[in-house]
Amino acid sequence: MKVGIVTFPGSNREVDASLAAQAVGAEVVTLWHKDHDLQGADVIILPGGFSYGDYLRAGAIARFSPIMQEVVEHAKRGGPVLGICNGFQILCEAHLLPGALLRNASLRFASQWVTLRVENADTLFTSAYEAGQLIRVPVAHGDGRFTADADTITALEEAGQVVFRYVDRQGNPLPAANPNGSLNDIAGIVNDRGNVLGLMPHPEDAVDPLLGSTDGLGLFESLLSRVAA
Amino acid sequence: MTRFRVAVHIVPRKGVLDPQGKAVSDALHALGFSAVHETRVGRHLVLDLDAADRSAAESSVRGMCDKLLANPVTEDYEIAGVTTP
Amino acid sequence: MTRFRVAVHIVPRKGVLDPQGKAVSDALHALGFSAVHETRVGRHLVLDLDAADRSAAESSVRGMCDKLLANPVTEDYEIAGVTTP
Amino acid sequence: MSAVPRPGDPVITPALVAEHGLTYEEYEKLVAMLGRTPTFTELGVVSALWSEHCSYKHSRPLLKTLPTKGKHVLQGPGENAGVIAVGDGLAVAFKIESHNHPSAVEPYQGAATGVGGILRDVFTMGARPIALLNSLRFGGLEHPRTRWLVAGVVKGIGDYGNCMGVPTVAGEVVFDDAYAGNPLVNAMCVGVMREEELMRAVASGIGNPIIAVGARTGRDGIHGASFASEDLSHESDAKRPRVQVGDPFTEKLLLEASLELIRSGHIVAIQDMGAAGLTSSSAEMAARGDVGVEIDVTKMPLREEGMTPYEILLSESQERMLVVAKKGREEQVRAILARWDLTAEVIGEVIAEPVYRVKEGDRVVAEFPGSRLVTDCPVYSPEARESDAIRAERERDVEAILPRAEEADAMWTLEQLLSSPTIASKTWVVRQYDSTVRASTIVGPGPADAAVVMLRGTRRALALKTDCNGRYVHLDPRTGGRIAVAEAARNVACAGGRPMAITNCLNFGNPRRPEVFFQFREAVAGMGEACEALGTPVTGGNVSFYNESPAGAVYPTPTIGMVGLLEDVSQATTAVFRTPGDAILLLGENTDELGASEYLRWVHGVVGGRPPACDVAAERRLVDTLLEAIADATIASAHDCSDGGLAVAIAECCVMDEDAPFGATVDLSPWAGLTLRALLFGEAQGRIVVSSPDPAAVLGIAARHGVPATRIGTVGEPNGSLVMQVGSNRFQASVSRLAAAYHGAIPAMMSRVATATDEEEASGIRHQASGVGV
Ligand SMILES: Nc1ncnc2c1ncn2[C@@H]1O[C@H](COP(=O)(O)OP(=O)(O)O)[C@@H](O)[C@H]1O
Ligand SMILES: [Mg+2]
Repeated sequence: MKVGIVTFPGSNREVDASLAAQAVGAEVVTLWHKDHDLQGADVIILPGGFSYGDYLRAGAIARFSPIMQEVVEHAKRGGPVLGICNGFQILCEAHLLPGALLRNASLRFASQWVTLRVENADTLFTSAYEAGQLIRVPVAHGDGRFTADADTITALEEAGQVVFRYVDRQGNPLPAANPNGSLNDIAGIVNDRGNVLGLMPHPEDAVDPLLGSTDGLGLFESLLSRVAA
Repeated sequence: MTRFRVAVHIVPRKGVLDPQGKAVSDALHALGFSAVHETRVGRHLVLDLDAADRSAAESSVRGMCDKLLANPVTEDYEIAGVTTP
Repeated sequence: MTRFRVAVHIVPRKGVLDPQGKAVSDALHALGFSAVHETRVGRHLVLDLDAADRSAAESSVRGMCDKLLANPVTEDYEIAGVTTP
Repeated sequence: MSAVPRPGDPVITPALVAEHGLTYEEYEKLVAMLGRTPTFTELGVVSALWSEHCSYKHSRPLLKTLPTKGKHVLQGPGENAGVIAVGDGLAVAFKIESHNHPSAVEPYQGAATGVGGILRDVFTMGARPIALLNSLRFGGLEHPRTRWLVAGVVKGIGDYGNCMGVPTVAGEVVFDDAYAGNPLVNAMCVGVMREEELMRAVASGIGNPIIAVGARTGRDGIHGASFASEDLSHESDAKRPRVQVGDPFTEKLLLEASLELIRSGHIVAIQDMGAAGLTSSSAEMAARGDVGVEIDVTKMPLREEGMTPYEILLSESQERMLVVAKKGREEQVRAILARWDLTAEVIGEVIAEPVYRVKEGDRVVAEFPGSRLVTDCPVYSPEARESDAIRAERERDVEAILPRAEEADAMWTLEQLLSSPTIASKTWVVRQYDSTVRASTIVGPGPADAAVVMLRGTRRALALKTDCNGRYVHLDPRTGGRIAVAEAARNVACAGGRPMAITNCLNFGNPRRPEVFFQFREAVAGMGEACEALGTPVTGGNVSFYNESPAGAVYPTPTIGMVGLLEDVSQATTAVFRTPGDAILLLGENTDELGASEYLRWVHGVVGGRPPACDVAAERRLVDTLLEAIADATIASAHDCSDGGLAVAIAECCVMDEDAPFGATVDLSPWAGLTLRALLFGEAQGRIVVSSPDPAAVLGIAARHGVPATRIGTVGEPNGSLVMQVGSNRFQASVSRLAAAYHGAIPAMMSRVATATDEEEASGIRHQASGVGV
């Protein structure tokens, strides 16, 4: 599996993403935002960071970068695209995923460990997990409050497109377990076709016991097992 | 071509939670401004640009809002004024 | 007492670096809106409050700006309008 | 050539000279150096370079007494940052700096640009920043204005570091009314490079171009350097437009571009345009290289119209660098910057003639003889005399302060202390800092005494912490200086790191006041003694004088930034109990010292008594013992006793990890002969609480080092109780009650409204309002 990690000038978790992909044995190539070439990558990762400073709206400017034209094409062909944190924000701005990510309800940046419940283990990105499994991963974002109109939320829930949900350590959705006030405690969603996933938490920072958790590995293993090429 | 100054308001859509507005109201109440009923917080952009005339300036800025400046999922915008600086 | 709606613009002071405005200008240029000369980004607040009359509403909001809403080091504010909603 | 006044320049009058912060003698010195009256531009340049902030004129002689050598020291004081070798060919650059005055006026931007500046100091050495720390001092949280400062400073630090993708991993926050009128905001950055990538800011090579890189120059922060060298007073208000605004995105581009430039071999030197901007960066690089420079200000990329040479030279616009490139490589330099959407303008060159010359087109607007501009700077050794009032505070008989009735239950007192904002959990703060980015944070801010950050590609890791107890330094500066270093070393060792070197940020009042200079002299001496004993040389730092408000000087606060090394990441250790049944041991000895404690301050409102003694040789043995025990025996947790003493340290081991609180049973009867409150809440130095499944091994190692060690108890059940037995006294509390006090205190205070103006105007400074983060 060849993973292409898009690097915008303000990306800052591209190293984390590439270490995680390498940890499961994937080949990694870095894709510069000014280029138009995906270098034959099977999977595209849009990593965390502040793509172009994100002063206007997180991800708003990144979606117009040259490489994004290629990423959109890749997604339309059914190619896997994973957007983490800022990557999720960019995917929403680029309309590859519905909804938007707004300022955290607390109005403060949220850097903390959270528990996620895997709501759908039948996706390209989650097959190594079991449905209902609880995983520990960090979040680190100021704009993570997932919002969409009521119809969209209902549709996402009914189609099983809500992939990860913030829960407490016992697995219960609780306001106190939700770091940003996202609707329905949504932490990550997949598109209707199942090939584009966006999530706010950082599974790529939970791939080594030294970092406090290896629960994030499953996501990369899932991709590897399905995309092995 | 003339230089125009276009002011735009970008505000959270009705029904979208506005924690900033709520924080401002709460703080104002705590400071004793109890007459305040509700507060909404949005962005105020002022763009200086060259255009053939007022309406060209305005429609050009509408294009920018549609494309970049506002997110239609959560925000509404309105052109608040066009002046010649 | 009447309910008034007061709009306030809070904008970066002249001469103070406005990274947000710069980012927007740069992005607009990259998108081909090359006629844009400069952009400044500020905040747009809309407050609903009860006051005896327009001028009381306005002066009350000025007090809020001085005390809480605007940062005098880096920002200027202006009352953009007082209406009855 | 000689500089001539520009049309429109103000006439040089004694009033204008005074406004520039120069004394009559300093002005005479300047005239003698030039052999004529300076131009307005020259006056501006000298006022900046001879300001305290740039020149260290009151501190240099004493700083020279500090130990700075060690075989692992690659770069000591004098550069943008210090550098030490950490093995495997890797080097670590690190430095701490203050941004106190800007943060007092505009907390968000002041703190943010403080982080920006310290990052630039580190990456201009060639190192990639891997960690940020911050050391903060505020007044009491019950003041709305303190909450406004806290909210702004914390958000400013967070937003800048988070955007840069550098994790903020450790620090400290202290609340005491001594800082009400003048908060302290010290930021530290740590970076890593290969030894051969080390870059120094030394201009060389006649004819080499001098290039301005990064953001355009505006009128921001003109006179920031001399501003930082004045007391905060009513007049500070009028100086507000000087505050700079940070742009972390541009800084991120600058970081990547600078590292690429340094590795490219196209440049010979690079320096941040920080305090006093273009003036100090160009003059310092020239002086270090003993060469001349010539600059044309009309070449400088500007953001605003009509800027004068004076303004261009003194602007403190952020996110700018000055580069000396190799002649003929201008295009390559431009190409690297263009990749990062940054511009580069050649604004001057290195010249053979030993002068510092600034031109505006063809006109010379400032010209000084060579490096004398830097080297002729005046040096002062002011009078030092201890304040009688402070001596009286120290000599106060604190035993005579009677316990309050509620103190009959020591758990009541413990709960009070756990909810003192200085001791309470700082989760509200550190959640705003991205601490996990870069996937290298083994131990972040939270339930540990120091952060641990891995050195990728090796088995090694760094342990990092800042520390200082200003109350101790206030009451006894020599002892306080020692303790600041000893505590930082203990904290680093508790995380498993061998203390290697320090950087320091010396926050003091006005050095021309004898009682302040006395504190400075003594604290520096104490710091030096501890550094000698602990084998941790000083590789750099920063002096911030004039931390005063109309209410008086802050506590003298020499913040220590300590870097420690773990040979093996697996030795990373945290502070909290992990396993029921583990033995709890105390390394070090309990004493009867109650003076200067947080207990006296928080429970009795008394700042007084003698700070605990600090035996630096014993501290060294303690550190050695702990590190050997961590390496050879099984240490489950280690936490030193600091604010709040032994009872607080034990309680923290129980409750610091909000997700996994444990009970504990301890028996302190061997010390039943001591005053109970001194035993429980006194702050005797040199003590560490450890837990271990193998107490015999730990006791054996301690015995070999001659360090007192005692088994004092056993770790209890999850969510159990803390039970403390002292002779016939038995105290008990559920950990949920203690945890609520510890974790609830700061969030409860910070949920109250924050404004820039306190109703009571206690500090006497008129500060106006600001936003609530909207
Ligand atoms: N301003 C801050 N920034 C980052 N981390 C902080 C800050 N303040 C405290 N911390 C972290 O909180 C924990 C407790 O700090 P502190 O109370 O200073 O410990 P100690 O008493 O051992 O010196 C440590 O992990 C420390 O690094
Ligand atoms: Mg400690």
